[in-house]
Amino acid sequence: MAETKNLDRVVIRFVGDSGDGMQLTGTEFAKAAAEAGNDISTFPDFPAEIRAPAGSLFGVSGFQLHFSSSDIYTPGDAPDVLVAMNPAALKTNIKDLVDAGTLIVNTGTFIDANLKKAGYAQNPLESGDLEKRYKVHLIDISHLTSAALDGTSLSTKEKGRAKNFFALGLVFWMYGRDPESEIRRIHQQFAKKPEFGEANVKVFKAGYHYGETAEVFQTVYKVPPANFAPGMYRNITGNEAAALGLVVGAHLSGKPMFFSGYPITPASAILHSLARYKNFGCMTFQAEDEIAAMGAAIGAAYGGSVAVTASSGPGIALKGEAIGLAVMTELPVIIVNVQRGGPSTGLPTKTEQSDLFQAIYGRNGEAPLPVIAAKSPGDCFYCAVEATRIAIKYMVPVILLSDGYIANGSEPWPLPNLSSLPRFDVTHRTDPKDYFVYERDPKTLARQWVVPGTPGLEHRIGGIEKDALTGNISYDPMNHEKQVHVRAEKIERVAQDIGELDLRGEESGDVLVIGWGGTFGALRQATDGLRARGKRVSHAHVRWLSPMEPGLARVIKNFKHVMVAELNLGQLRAILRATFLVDAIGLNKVQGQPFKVREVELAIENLLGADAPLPEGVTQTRSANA
Amino acid sequence: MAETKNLDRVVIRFVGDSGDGMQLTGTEFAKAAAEAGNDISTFPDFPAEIRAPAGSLFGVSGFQLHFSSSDIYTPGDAPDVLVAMNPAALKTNIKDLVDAGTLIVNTGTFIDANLKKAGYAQNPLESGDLEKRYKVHLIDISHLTSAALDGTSLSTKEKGRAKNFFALGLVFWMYGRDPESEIRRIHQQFAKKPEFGEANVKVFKAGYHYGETAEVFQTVYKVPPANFAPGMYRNITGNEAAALGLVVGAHLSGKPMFFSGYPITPASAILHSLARYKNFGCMTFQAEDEIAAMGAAIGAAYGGSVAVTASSGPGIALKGEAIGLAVMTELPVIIVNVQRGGPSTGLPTKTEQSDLFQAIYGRNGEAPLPVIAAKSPGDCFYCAVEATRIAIKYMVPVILLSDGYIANGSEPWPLPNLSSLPRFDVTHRTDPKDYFVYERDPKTLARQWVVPGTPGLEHRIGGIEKDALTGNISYDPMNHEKQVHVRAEKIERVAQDIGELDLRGEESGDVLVIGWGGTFGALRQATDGLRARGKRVSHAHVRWLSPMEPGLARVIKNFKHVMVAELNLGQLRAILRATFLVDAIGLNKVQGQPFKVREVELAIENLLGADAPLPEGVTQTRSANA
Amino acid sequence: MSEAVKIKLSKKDLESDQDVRWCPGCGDYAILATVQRTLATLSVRRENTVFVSGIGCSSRFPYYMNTYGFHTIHGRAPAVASGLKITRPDLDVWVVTGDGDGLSIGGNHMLHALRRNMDLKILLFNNQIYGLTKGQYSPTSALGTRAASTPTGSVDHPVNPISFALGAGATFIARAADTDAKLMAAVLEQAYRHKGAVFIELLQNCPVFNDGVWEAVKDDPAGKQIILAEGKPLLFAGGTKGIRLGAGMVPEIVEVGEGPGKVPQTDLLVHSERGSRNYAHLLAELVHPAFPMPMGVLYREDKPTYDGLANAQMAEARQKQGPGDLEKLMLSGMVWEVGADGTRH
Amino acid sequence: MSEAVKIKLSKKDLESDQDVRWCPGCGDYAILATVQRTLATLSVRRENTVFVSGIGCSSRFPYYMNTYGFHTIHGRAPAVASGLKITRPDLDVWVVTGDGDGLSIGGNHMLHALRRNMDLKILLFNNQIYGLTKGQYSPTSALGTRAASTPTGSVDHPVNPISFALGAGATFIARAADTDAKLMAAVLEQAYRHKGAVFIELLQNCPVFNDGVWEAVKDDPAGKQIILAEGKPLLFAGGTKGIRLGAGMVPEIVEVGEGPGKVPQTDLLVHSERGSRNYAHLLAELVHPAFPMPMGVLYREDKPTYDGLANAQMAEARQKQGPGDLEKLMLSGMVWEVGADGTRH
Ligand SMILES: Cc1ncc(C[n+]2csc(CCOP(=O)(O)OP(=O)(O)O)c2C)c(N)n1
Ligand SMILES: Cc1ncc(C[n+]2csc(CCOP(=O)(O)OP(=O)(O)O)c2C)c(N)n1
Ligand code: SF4
Ligand code: SF4
Ligand SMILES: [Mg+2]
Ligand SMILES: [Mg+2]
Repeated sequence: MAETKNLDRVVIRFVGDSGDGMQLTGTEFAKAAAEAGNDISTFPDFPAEIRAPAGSLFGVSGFQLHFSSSDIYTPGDAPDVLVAMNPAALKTNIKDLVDAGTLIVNTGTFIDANLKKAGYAQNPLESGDLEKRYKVHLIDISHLTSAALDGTSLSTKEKGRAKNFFALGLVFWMYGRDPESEIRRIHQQFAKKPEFGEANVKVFKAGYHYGETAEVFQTVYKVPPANFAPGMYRNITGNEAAALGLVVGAHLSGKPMFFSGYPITPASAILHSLARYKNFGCMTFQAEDEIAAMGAAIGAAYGGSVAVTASSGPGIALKGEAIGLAVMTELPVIIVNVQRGGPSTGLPTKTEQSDLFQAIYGRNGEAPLPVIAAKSPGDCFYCAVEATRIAIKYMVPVILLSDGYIANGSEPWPLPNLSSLPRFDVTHRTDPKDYFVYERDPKTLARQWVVPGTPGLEHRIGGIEKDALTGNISYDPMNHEKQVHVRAEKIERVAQDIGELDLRGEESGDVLVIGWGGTFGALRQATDGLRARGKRVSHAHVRWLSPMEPGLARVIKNFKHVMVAELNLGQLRAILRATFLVDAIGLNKVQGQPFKVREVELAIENLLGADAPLPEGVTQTRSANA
Repeated sequence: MAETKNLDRVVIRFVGDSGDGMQLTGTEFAKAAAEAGNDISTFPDFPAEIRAPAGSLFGVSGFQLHFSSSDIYTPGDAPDVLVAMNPAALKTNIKDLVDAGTLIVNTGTFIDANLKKAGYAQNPLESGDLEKRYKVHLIDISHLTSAALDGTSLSTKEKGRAKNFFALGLVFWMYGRDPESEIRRIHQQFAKKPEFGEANVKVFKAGYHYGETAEVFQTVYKVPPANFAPGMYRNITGNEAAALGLVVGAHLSGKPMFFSGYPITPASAILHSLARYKNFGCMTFQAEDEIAAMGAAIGAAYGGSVAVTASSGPGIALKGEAIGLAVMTELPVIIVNVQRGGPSTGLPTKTEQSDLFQAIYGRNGEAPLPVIAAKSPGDCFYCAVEATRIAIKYMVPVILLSDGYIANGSEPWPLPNLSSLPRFDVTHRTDPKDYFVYERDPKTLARQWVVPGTPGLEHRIGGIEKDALTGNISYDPMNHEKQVHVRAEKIERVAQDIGELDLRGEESGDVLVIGWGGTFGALRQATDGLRARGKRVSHAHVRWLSPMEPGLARVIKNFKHVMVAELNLGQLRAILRATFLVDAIGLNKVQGQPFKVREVELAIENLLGADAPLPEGVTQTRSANA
Repeated sequence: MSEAVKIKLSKKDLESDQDVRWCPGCGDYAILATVQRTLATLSVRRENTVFVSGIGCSSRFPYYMNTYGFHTIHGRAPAVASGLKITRPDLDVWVVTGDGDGLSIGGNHMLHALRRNMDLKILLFNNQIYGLTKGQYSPTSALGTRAASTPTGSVDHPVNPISFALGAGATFIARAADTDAKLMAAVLEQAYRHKGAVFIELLQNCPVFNDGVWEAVKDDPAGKQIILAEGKPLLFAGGTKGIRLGAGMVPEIVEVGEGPGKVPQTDLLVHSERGSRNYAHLLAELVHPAFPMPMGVLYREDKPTYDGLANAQMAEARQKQGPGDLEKLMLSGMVWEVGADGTRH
Repeated sequence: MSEAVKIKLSKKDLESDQDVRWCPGCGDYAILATVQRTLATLSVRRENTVFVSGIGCSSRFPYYMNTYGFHTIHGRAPAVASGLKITRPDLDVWVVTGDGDGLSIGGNHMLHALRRNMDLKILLFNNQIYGLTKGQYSPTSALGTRAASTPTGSVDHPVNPISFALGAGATFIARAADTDAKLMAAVLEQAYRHKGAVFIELLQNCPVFNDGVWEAVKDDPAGKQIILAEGKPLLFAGGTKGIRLGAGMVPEIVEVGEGPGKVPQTDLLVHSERGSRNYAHLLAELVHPAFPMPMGVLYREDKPTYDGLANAQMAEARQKQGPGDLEKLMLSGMVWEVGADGTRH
């Protein structure tokens, strides 16, 4: 019998060919971990190709899972366990495995053709080098899988497809997960093709039993449940959460929702989700392009719907002109940007935070608008609700920034109590008396949302500068000056609705780390860790980028060092320097990958006096001119 | 006989209905002034409508001319002389006339219908109020014109159209201009319709003689010639100069030029000019929209042409995504933005400087590119040449910012000696040996410009991230990091090619005024004036906005106050604050109108301790947070 | 078209308080007057009528209508109007556009609105020029047009708006001249009653930049126009000439009547608004100067609209699945509960 | 087409060194192979051949051709290609696009490139789906398509690419299936020799997201395809069926032969590539499943190209005005000289 050992946390990465089903394996194992009460965080990393040729380096698909008995924020810097299904997967991932980590390899795929495709001159499994650094388990999963399916009616190809379930069964055993619930899930998932369900269960069991019997694994690891606050939880990705948040936002405002979008990675999933919510009053429209999507959203907003569009960087670039129209006509539209690597087509399936400038500045003229950024998968929900509320309350387009990392990544998410969320019901004006199209609410500076169909309130709006009261076309110089300032002031007033700054740690100290968006997990974990080690390090995570969160003004000058950590070349940093005249330095990484906790720690330690080299590529940017 | 009085400078404004030919009158009088050796500066100000209904307030068209015997930089803050051809023109312009200024009114149009359209309840000419403030000359120009044409075969309508020549004749007399050369010009202009030429000359003479005989004008003013450096001069608008600069730029590089554009005010004139330069090797292409125009320019650049596109704010917004492609593929394209009032459609015929953020930041991802701004009509020429040179030398798209004010305004421009302009001939690589698509010049970091048609160098480029050497698609994290930094560094290296900072005044002092683009004239004149009065005020005018001119670093911290004057809400100011961490304050005006010299003076005087209120609308922006 | 309690309206009721800002003599005035008069006659509900436009002289139209109006950005009116119509099928949504706005920068949105059979009434003011930007040639300008951007003549083959609309899938296609108030009114009325994508080409004169471009057609209605009438042969020139389908499906102009060289009226093509698409294509290809131009309703077809189908799907979803239960939606996917004691359920 | 000194090329010479990254079984492989083979047969000059594409699975095409290649951005390939062709008429410029890239986001550039008769060879890979973004319906997807963004079925009426191209003004229009190497090669060869805007619809299978969408047509070439041949009647089903022009210009499927209910072959429509536009429209409207699909060259026409005319204008200007004299150009407009003494001349 294998002994059982308790672990606080494990990072496991499944890697294989895109056709190998690694995303499914990862997701299933994540479910099991969540079911077992662990805190989890996942990071799927697919190739750009739909289905790259089998065995190629660029066709490797990965799924990393971090599960833990304590709070975690990220999918982990480096895997403790790597499951590699073919040579290409081994080649591209082995460098990440921690020293003395566990390596499980499907030897059945290490044939000449695959080795060549992976660029291995020699079979790396034969050199003995791997054993020097890692705990290596060489298993012919391919063979064991087809052996398990001997006698079934499946074709050889179909048999081959089941091998990920062998790997899944094996790790289930390794981490003492309950196989029964997984077997139920497999049957459920393949309810329409029961013969595949049967086969996959067979292979899953074979993997599980292999672990039990093969005696190669001396230890079963246990990661005890984490301490979750009581309540309902759901494992959720950022895109799912955003879709839910939009539905709920529309619901809270008492309005129907209209979503128009044009497919683009990694934003399409929001459209896909919402298209299934028709009975919730969500109308979805796949437009001919992003400009049309934005145009249609404006039309729907004008008609009185909660109007939403979502895209990624290149699509948002196309929407710029039309977003300006929404700014000018002061109509509420929510624009979601699930950021990816840029510029241009860039790295479509990778994450980045380089569209902040575009969000804040990417239009002609003085065209300010509120910009909010979600910090985690679950936070996409709250940001979507908040963006909706602000758009309606202030009659402005709002940009919600997400990114590929949190959009596709998942986390256990405590479900909000819907009834506790404040409603923000809309009433459209119907009284024709003394109606002025651009008359403003004295507090929010919002104009009134009058919709077509209202008798006696017929009026005209458009993109030419408008009279500050009547809304008629006006070329008057002073009117323009006034309107430009009012539109800017309106955005500043959104600050009235911004909650407390998300600050962790003291209000003064040695280092203030400032971040925004999907880097939250890595920054919080790194700073928490350092603080636990007695360092005077705080972390402020900015939610509203425009207007800038007022809370920052209070603290930003109380630290010896201010470091702005972003997955770009320093966009928030530039804005903070301009706003507060603090000599903020940058921590920047532009690799299509999230920060690792260790990278952030090292950078902070450097500020605290250590002189450790940062990992390759990551840069700590100091100002030359200041 | 009237006495003759010498004046140093005069600002005259002609205003009338769009149909009244005020642009022609102004232009002709400007020519006469230039011919007489004055320095001149003009400011045409048209209505947005093509031909607004006669007599309407929004149909008023104006042309302001500043002519002088000394150096001038602007068309003048306020007219000394106002020629108003109808009630609407009087109504909208009288407030600008200086106290005790000369007002010439065509009384013939002050009939009830017109008074009503202008919103006059009473005929303002009858109240006697005008005479209290101004030297008023009431002349029934309409009647005198048709009287002059009595007996000709012209219709009443045709006769009416000639009345601007009466006004022109009158001011010719007032300022002692030579009528003969004007008469020649009229004949020339109407060579194809000699009967109109005759008629206009008749009316012109009638106006001239009216001045001579009517004895209402006691004084003939003389503005002696200015002191011009020897050489050839040409009166030129910014758009004409830009077109010329592009032709010359292409010539200096030894390449054919391709211009693709989509019409938009106020940029269309560049397309119109270039369309006439076919024999200079300029191919022009009116594309279906701005995206196609940018796309076609990229295609032409790829094929080896000097590729140019021009537009204004909304069109540039549309080009954003495609500009990103040029950044990624590192192809030389010159993108001209003749800025107008924004946001959205905004104020299409008015000037503004609010597209700076869009130029620098308005694309997805990290997509830096060089941005240069022209400071005057003539400077558009040099900026166009320089933009071409930099685009080719560094293999980058370059944005050239102009604005409606300098694009339509004109100035006497010392013609450059073409042979003295340095050539920057292009040689396209043809050697297939060891060619790597993204191999870079060590100094400029430019990749080589290899064009299709070159045997053995066949290669593929595109918008996905490319391998730093081969240019093949690369999803490698470190390669992306490297390429993002290289593209940024390449733009920084453009600084190697930036000349001296345009600094007037000492390198330290009380106030440093920083400006960019078309505000040059007002800023220089205001600061020169203050310095002449002993103030420690300097003026730095930034030409390259990206990369930021290196010269600024040396001086920006040497002044008590730094004031960034812009026709926007503080875009350059934000960039300078972020770059240099100086508490620059802003002088901002967003009225579709250029700065007045007096506005700038007042703002500076305030910084020097005066406490004068600024004119309405203009704001001096101080930092709340810093 | 909304079910209206018929109220008597006059043209004045459709006029907004804004000064009309077109050039004197612009064809847009006549179109505006006819639209105002026709909508008054039809007793539309002003509050349920929306005019959406792009940018151009023609696109200033909404400002002058005392209805709801949206002057959007260049070329995007069909997109904005689509979003409005899908979410507000109760409204009558008109789109006003120009040959530049609708066929140059906005060609794609036009194509897709027509293809989807979006219930929009699209009026394209074709003056074969860019008016607002001061006279550049447009996609409908004839080859060789000398204009601001083409001093030596354009080298673009023009697009035929009717062919384009037909190829795109419009379900109601018509043509009228700006000054032919009677025909335009008749066409507008039928368009108003049509459910689906309406495309009307209005031949509009721009006296400033392209004066008289339609003069030959407009000044000689008998000789240069075929006034289409359901079931009637394609006749013109006072009935002395007609259009026949020649060999190879090529339309021919023939002299109609008895005697040598003349053909009987029965040989002519007979107009049918709901005729085949091939017949409609033939009509579309009849263009001046080679042919007289067919005026009136060229083609119509009843076909489900995008907005109709989309809203039907919404209703069906609600009916089948019941009104959305948010609590349940939140609880879908992988859900678990942690009890007060921190244990999972 | 460039005047080439004929060099012997093999398919391999047209293959780049890049790994082909389409899904196993994708129809794009077959198209790539046929294009490579055909260009080799035609002995094109690789250095004078450029493939320009947008974004999509299909748009990865240029990477695999050992010619010049430009993978641009979504929908904009015709614009980039136009700029290239206008300035470099010596090059053969091919455009590769998909049904999404070319007809959704890029519909407008497609329209205008065709309208202008730009000398581009445009290959549209029609798989009726967005492949690269993982399976959303496209503008060519049938009404009711259930896909990622339309779980209850699409409500868009699809666009007919051939009708669209014809309406836009393409001067060479053809269709072939991905796997019919012989027909595709024949079509490509003629396209290569055509001067003007070529539009070829390639019926392409996406085994991952829309498997078998063309199967019915491709698997039954006899029954579901009309292989067009110049001067030959529109026959299919082994010559037993044909297409006749029915009343009201409606095409009809008829049984061919002698005897009751059958019609003689002479009654059928006869194919002519250079037939009338109306005939071409009729061909375009023959779509599966109501009709067999015409395959091969549907339409062609000789018409001056944009790039040809534009370059002719340049040459003419140079000839008439002489090569531009920059000094003179600088001195045009209002010019004067100030002498050394500061006086004007
Ligand atoms: C994005 C953008 N590009 C260009 C313009 C400039 N523009 C305004 S209207 C117009 C064309 C107008 O032509 P048309 O649609 O035919 O209308 P018309 O004025 O002739 O009625 C253009 C190019 C603009 N406003 N916005
Ligand atoms: C501006 C922009 N919008 C959206 C996308 C995402 N996108 C890439 S390809 C594509 C559609 C591909 O469909 P199609 O052209 O039919 O090509 P296929 O993959 O089917 O060959 C989309 C929507 C993008 N890359 N850029
Ligand atoms: S420019 Fe032409 S289209 Fe525009 S308003 Fe004037 S006449 Fe009408
Ligand atoms: S997704 Fe479809 S079209 Fe794209 S490569 Fe795969 S099979 Fe081909
Ligand atoms: Mg027009
Ligand atoms: Mg496709």
